[in-house]
Amino acid sequence: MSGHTEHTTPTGGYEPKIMAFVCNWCTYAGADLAGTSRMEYRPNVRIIKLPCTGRIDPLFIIKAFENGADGVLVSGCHPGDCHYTTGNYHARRRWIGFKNLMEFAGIDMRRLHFSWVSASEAIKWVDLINKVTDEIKALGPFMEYKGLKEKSAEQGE
Amino acid sequence: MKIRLGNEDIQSASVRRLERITGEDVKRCYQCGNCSGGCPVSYAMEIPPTKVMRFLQLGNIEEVQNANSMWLCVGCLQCYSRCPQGVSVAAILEGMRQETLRKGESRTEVKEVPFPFLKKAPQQAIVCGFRKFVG
Amino acid sequence: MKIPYYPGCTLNTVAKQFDTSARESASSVGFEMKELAQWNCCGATFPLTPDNVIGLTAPAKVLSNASKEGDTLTTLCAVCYNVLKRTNKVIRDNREKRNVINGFIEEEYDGSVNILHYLEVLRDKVGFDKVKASVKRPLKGIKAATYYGCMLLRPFEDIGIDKAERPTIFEDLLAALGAEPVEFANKIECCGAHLAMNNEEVVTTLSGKVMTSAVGAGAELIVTTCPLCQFNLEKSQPKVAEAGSGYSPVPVIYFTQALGLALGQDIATLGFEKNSSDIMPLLKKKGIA
Amino acid sequence: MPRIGVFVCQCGNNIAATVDTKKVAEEMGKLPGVVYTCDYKFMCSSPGQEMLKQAIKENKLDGLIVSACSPHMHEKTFRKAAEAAGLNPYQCEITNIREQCSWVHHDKTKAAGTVKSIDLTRMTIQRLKKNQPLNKIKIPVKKKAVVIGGGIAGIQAALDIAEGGREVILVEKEPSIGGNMARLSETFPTMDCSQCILTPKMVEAELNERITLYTYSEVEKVDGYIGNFTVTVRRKAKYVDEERCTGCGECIEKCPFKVESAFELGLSKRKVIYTPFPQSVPNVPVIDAPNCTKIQKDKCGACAIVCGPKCIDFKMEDKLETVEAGAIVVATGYQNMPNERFGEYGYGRIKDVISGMQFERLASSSGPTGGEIRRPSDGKVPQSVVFIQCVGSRDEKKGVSYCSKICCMYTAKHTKLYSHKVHGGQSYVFYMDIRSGGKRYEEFVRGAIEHDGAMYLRGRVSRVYEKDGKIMVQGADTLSGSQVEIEADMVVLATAVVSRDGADTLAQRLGIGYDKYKFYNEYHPKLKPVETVTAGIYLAGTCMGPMDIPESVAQGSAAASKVLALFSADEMAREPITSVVNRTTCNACWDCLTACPYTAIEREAIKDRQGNVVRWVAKVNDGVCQGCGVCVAACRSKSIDLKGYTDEQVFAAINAF
Ligand SMILES: Cc1cc2nc3c(=O)[nH]c(=O)nc-3n(C[C@H](O)[C@H](O)[C@H](O)COP(=O)(O)OP(=O)(O)OC[C@H]3O[C@@H](n4cnc5c(N)ncnc54)[C@H](O)[C@@H]3O)c2cc1C
Ligand SMILES: Cc1cc2nc3c(=O)[nH]c(=O)nc-3n(C[C@H](O)[C@H](O)[C@H](O)COP(=O)(O)OP(=O)(O)OC[C@H]3O[C@@H](n4cnc5c(N)ncnc54)[C@H](O)[C@@H]3O)c2cc1C
Ligand code: SF4
Ligand code: SF4
Ligand code: SF4
Ligand code: SF4
Ligand code: SF4
Ligand code: SF4
Ligand code: SF4
Ligand code: SF4
Repeated sequence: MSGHTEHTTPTGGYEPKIMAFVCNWCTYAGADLAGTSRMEYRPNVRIIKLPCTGRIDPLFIIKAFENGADGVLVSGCHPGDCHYTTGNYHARRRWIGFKNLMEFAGIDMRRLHFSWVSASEAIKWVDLINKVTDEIKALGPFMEYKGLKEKSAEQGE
Repeated sequence: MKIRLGNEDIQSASVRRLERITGEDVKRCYQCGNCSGGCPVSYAMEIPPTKVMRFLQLGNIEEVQNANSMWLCVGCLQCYSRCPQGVSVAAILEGMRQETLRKGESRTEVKEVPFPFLKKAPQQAIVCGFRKFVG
Repeated sequence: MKIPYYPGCTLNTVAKQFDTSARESASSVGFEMKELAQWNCCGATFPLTPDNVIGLTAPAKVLSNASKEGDTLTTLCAVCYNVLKRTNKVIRDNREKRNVINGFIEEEYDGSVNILHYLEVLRDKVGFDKVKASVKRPLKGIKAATYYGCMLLRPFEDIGIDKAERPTIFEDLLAALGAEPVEFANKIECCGAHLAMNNEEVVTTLSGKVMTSAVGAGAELIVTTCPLCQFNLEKSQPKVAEAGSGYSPVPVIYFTQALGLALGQDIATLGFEKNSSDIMPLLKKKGIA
Repeated sequence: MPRIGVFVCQCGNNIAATVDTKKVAEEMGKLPGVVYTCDYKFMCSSPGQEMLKQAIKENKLDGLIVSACSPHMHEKTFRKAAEAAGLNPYQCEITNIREQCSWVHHDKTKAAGTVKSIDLTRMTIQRLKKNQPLNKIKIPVKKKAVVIGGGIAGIQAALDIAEGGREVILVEKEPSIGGNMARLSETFPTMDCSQCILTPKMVEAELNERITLYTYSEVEKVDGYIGNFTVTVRRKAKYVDEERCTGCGECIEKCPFKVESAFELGLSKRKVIYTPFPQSVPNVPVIDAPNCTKIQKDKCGACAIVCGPKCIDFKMEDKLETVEAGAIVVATGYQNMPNERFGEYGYGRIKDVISGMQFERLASSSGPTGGEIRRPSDGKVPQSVVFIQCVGSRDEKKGVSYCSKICCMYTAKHTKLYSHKVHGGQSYVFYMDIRSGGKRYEEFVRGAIEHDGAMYLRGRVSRVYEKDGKIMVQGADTLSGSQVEIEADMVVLATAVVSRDGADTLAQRLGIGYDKYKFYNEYHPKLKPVETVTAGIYLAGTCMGPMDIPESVAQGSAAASKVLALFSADEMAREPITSVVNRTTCNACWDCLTACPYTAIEREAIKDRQGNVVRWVAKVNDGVCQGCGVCVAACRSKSIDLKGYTDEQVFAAINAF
């Protein structure tokens, strides 16, 4: 789909783009609370809401990088707090095998962040986004997948 | 007795050292008193087992070192076998004894042991006793 | 059936009667105790602090020697049993320590030997039924206190010879021999152990409690499994009696002496004269000797 | 080509201050498929909603985006409006440009907020294009409840559900309902007699026309899901016809054989044909078959001879009955830890070392001593009683690590009962901490100490042994730092409250969770204390963990209110966010089945025309699926997808990033 906003701010500096996969019950609500509390954080993150981190398919993350993300954040309920009792536990278990896949796919694990943010942890959310943004910014743009999407488009995927 | 407590007491390096030597965690003791209740020599100890654990929790290792408790412990493991928290006061006391012996101090001089005893006693008592009292 | 046997230093000397009566009895119930060709003192103390690996080398040496003679090892002294069994467990379960220990003793021992106390051999290999069937001189009418002491039982997780707080193995044996085991309060309490060396007061108190509770429960005889228990009880007995609590001494013997007696061995060979308490009046009274 | 409308809300100045809503609308208008855009001051206001409906109709929209506040605020509002305008409500999606943009990016130039709003709205639009119309799942609800366990918690739940006008089957495995409370003498903190407050409730349950008692029965199997359970109950043979029995008790009178009474915890005997206790409900005896000589050896038959109505039938057999029910309340209670584990306390060996529950029986006026405190060995009135608390509780090594919560209180109660009944007697209590956090509880304990003279010693007991006919208790008083020895006539152990034997089996049948101690797990320990992860199954009382009567009763009522809420409509509507299996590609690896936290996935056989099973596939039970999507991520062949969050939808959003 159409071009996403550029990797540069109006003033010209590099601004990373970060995709966040969050669960509906904890982290999404925590981010909402940051809003209702009028906290401020870096504008680099775009949230995709899922029912549970257990829904996250590793391919989502790879696709996010393919689509120009410089970093990806996954955040859900704290262990033991999952709305679906064990969904986040499943997610975490899956990450173990998943890490290898990411490295195999050439993704620097430093670009991938996992966290737990509960519905009341607005401050944690704000700090997290600021921290992740700064870290990804320091890493610079993610170039490995540059052009990959266009290429696959050419091949008529 | 009055105790002045500071962070350095609670985080006492010597207690941490003792924990390393003995593999015990003094925080585990919840002061139930079972060990003191069951220890056969607790009656003669200046500081009974439960209090030993408490002093260590407070970081006051000297208090215990100066008492007779570690020299009286017979190693019967009654404390350990009934401690609901699985703490071995016996190991703690042995650790403290070792520390002291390694510094070359002891409560029993070999010459103090009555000679007739050495002649008649089972070897195991002598071996064990020397290990415990002399190092 | 030949079972490798570790006597330990005490049974080689002051507790010789413990050793000889056991060997004799073994042959009467159908097994042979094969003394290890090479052995050393086990150290008589299991180091309670895990950093003391050196303390494990002596028993490890014994174990490694034993492994060359078979897959089981039996022993009589409760202390040896305790030290060997626990050391063996460390070597078996803790790879790191195993390597250190093997380095010291210059052997490659992996903890595979099965340590059995003589009581366990009787219970699990021979069977108390068979023991019972072999009895020629039942200890009929003798109320016997079975004094376990500490080392035969604790720590339960490592030793596991029987239930920690309510063991019965010893009573079961005495019952098989025709005696009447008495239940007494201090049967698993300490006798004072190595404090014999420098604290007579404590030893007299603790041993005194063991004996008064046994005799108070009706015991006419106290049976032990450990030379140190035997020593402490016998040594304390006169003092306890002197203290004027109305306690009157009873014979204290090793369980193997009781066993040999019941299996019909010549009384003269059981080494009762080496005990400092005298069992003969009791045996006469009961019509056994 | 889809026809999508985009409505950007200004939220007064809440959004408009830092997001250029007009620009967002304009930009979105450029995207293919977007046929209508606007920005408006208050989308959720009545005029706003009217405008939205109007626009749907006028522009023949088949999908719409409202870029406004968090979907947690107004998703329902706008979906309803869309539905009113004739659209499938799930064709309406929200973009959160307030909580995620305007309120958190304070840049007055509107740069960052606007860019982010555009990105987010674009992602939502692309996602919307992949949306499928969904319909709420309607589940018919059978308005009958099964309550398992007839202790006080179960009785209370049954009574409240019946009170609410619904039918209840109360399944109790013993011959009488009443549970543990029936054993108690008097109850803290008010000291009313347990029988006096319990018996009326038991009778009420029996007489209530909406409650059917299935005593001497156990749940064998549970199928179905919320609103539609099929519960199979084994009704064990009582050998007595319940309908005809008048409860005259002649049979019991005549039975020549006695065995130990389980109800009395071995303190007395009962006949082979028996009711557990005199106030049993129903008052119908049962024959304890393994001990009956007639049933075992065809001798005796005395009871049948004396029975007037001839209701004894030695040939009776267990029956399996199925009950259709919409909801299940589990209230199977607790038991006390068997103390044989504590050899050092002499339990089982020293006769006068008893458990707290046995003490209840001694103190109960309907108990084996008629309420007089007499020790079991010789019937003497004990002049000194030592109570030992925390036996098995707070003991990681030999028991359980948790606190049993009620024993501090009942021990204080025991000392009171003892001091009232035995004048001049002295009670001693060994405790580690006194836990009396309840209304009037601390005062109750202080009363035991100050009024009734109980001697509290802070410490654990190391061992209990016999000496010269006395029971010696050897422990410590940690407050004075000394070893303590007490000569007692009787010792009472406050033994741990543990889960029932077989609690795990029942949980597996029900598909509910339990912890490592086999206590059942509530859905959420604070906010859903009587729900389980399995919709339609609720919990009450001590099957969840130690608690006292007031709490058990409160939970019984809470569970009943959940059941009544469920039964308040004929159908329950559920969000259609559930998983579906693609039966052609599913290769029956069952990864989804093991991953699903709700056991919502079943094995389904695909059969050919002759009825032979050709292959197996996974099948999602819509009634049970909660829509977490764990199965979707687990399926390696991509054969299962979550409606509302399909792979296609998520990928579309990612691709629009
Ligand atoms: C010694 C002692 C004294 C106490 N004193 C007090 C007091 O003074 N005040 C106070 O508030 N609390 C007291 N309590 C606590 C009180 O007993 C409990 O809070 C209360 O009885 C719990 O009720 P319940 O219904 O949860 O469980 P229970 O009473 O255990 O009832 C559970 C019922 O379910 C049945 N059941 C079990 N499994 C199944 C199955 N699979 N199928 C069918 N039926 C089954 C059982 O037979 C039983 O009838 C005391 C507890 C003890 C141990
Ligand atoms: C420091 C502290 C920490 C705590 N931490 C925890 C914890 O970690 N976990 C936990 O489980 N519990 C905790 N609690 C306990 C918890 O706060 C309470 O259990 C819970 O909040 C009680 O909720 P409530 O609805 O009963 O009462 P409240 O929260 O007091 O609510 C009562 C409401 O009624 C309103 N109201 C009062 N009078 C009137 C009136 N006349 N008309 C109309 N409205 C009225 C009040 O304004 C209030 O909104 C804590 C308590 C404290 C003090
Ligand atoms: S028994 Fe264990 S927990 Fe209790 S006081 Fe002694 S060491 Fe502490
Ligand atoms: S091992 Fe020592 S401290 Fe422990 S009970 Fe025995 S004598 Fe007391
Ligand atoms: S829809 Fe939401 S954003 Fe718009 S006016 Fe209402 S509350 Fe504000
Ligand atoms: S005699 Fe018959 S009617 Fe009377 S209680 Fe017994 S079974 Fe019932
Ligand atoms: S038939 Fe059975 S239940 Fe009836 S009286 Fe005889 S033994 Fe009792
Ligand atoms: S309620 Fe009291 S007696 Fe019971 S376990 Fe807790 S602290 Fe111990
Ligand atoms: S979405 Fe969740 S609840 Fe539904 S079937 Fe899949 S794993 Fe089970
Ligand atoms: S994981 Fe996928 S392939 Fe395997 S059974 Fe479930 S739906 Fe079928």
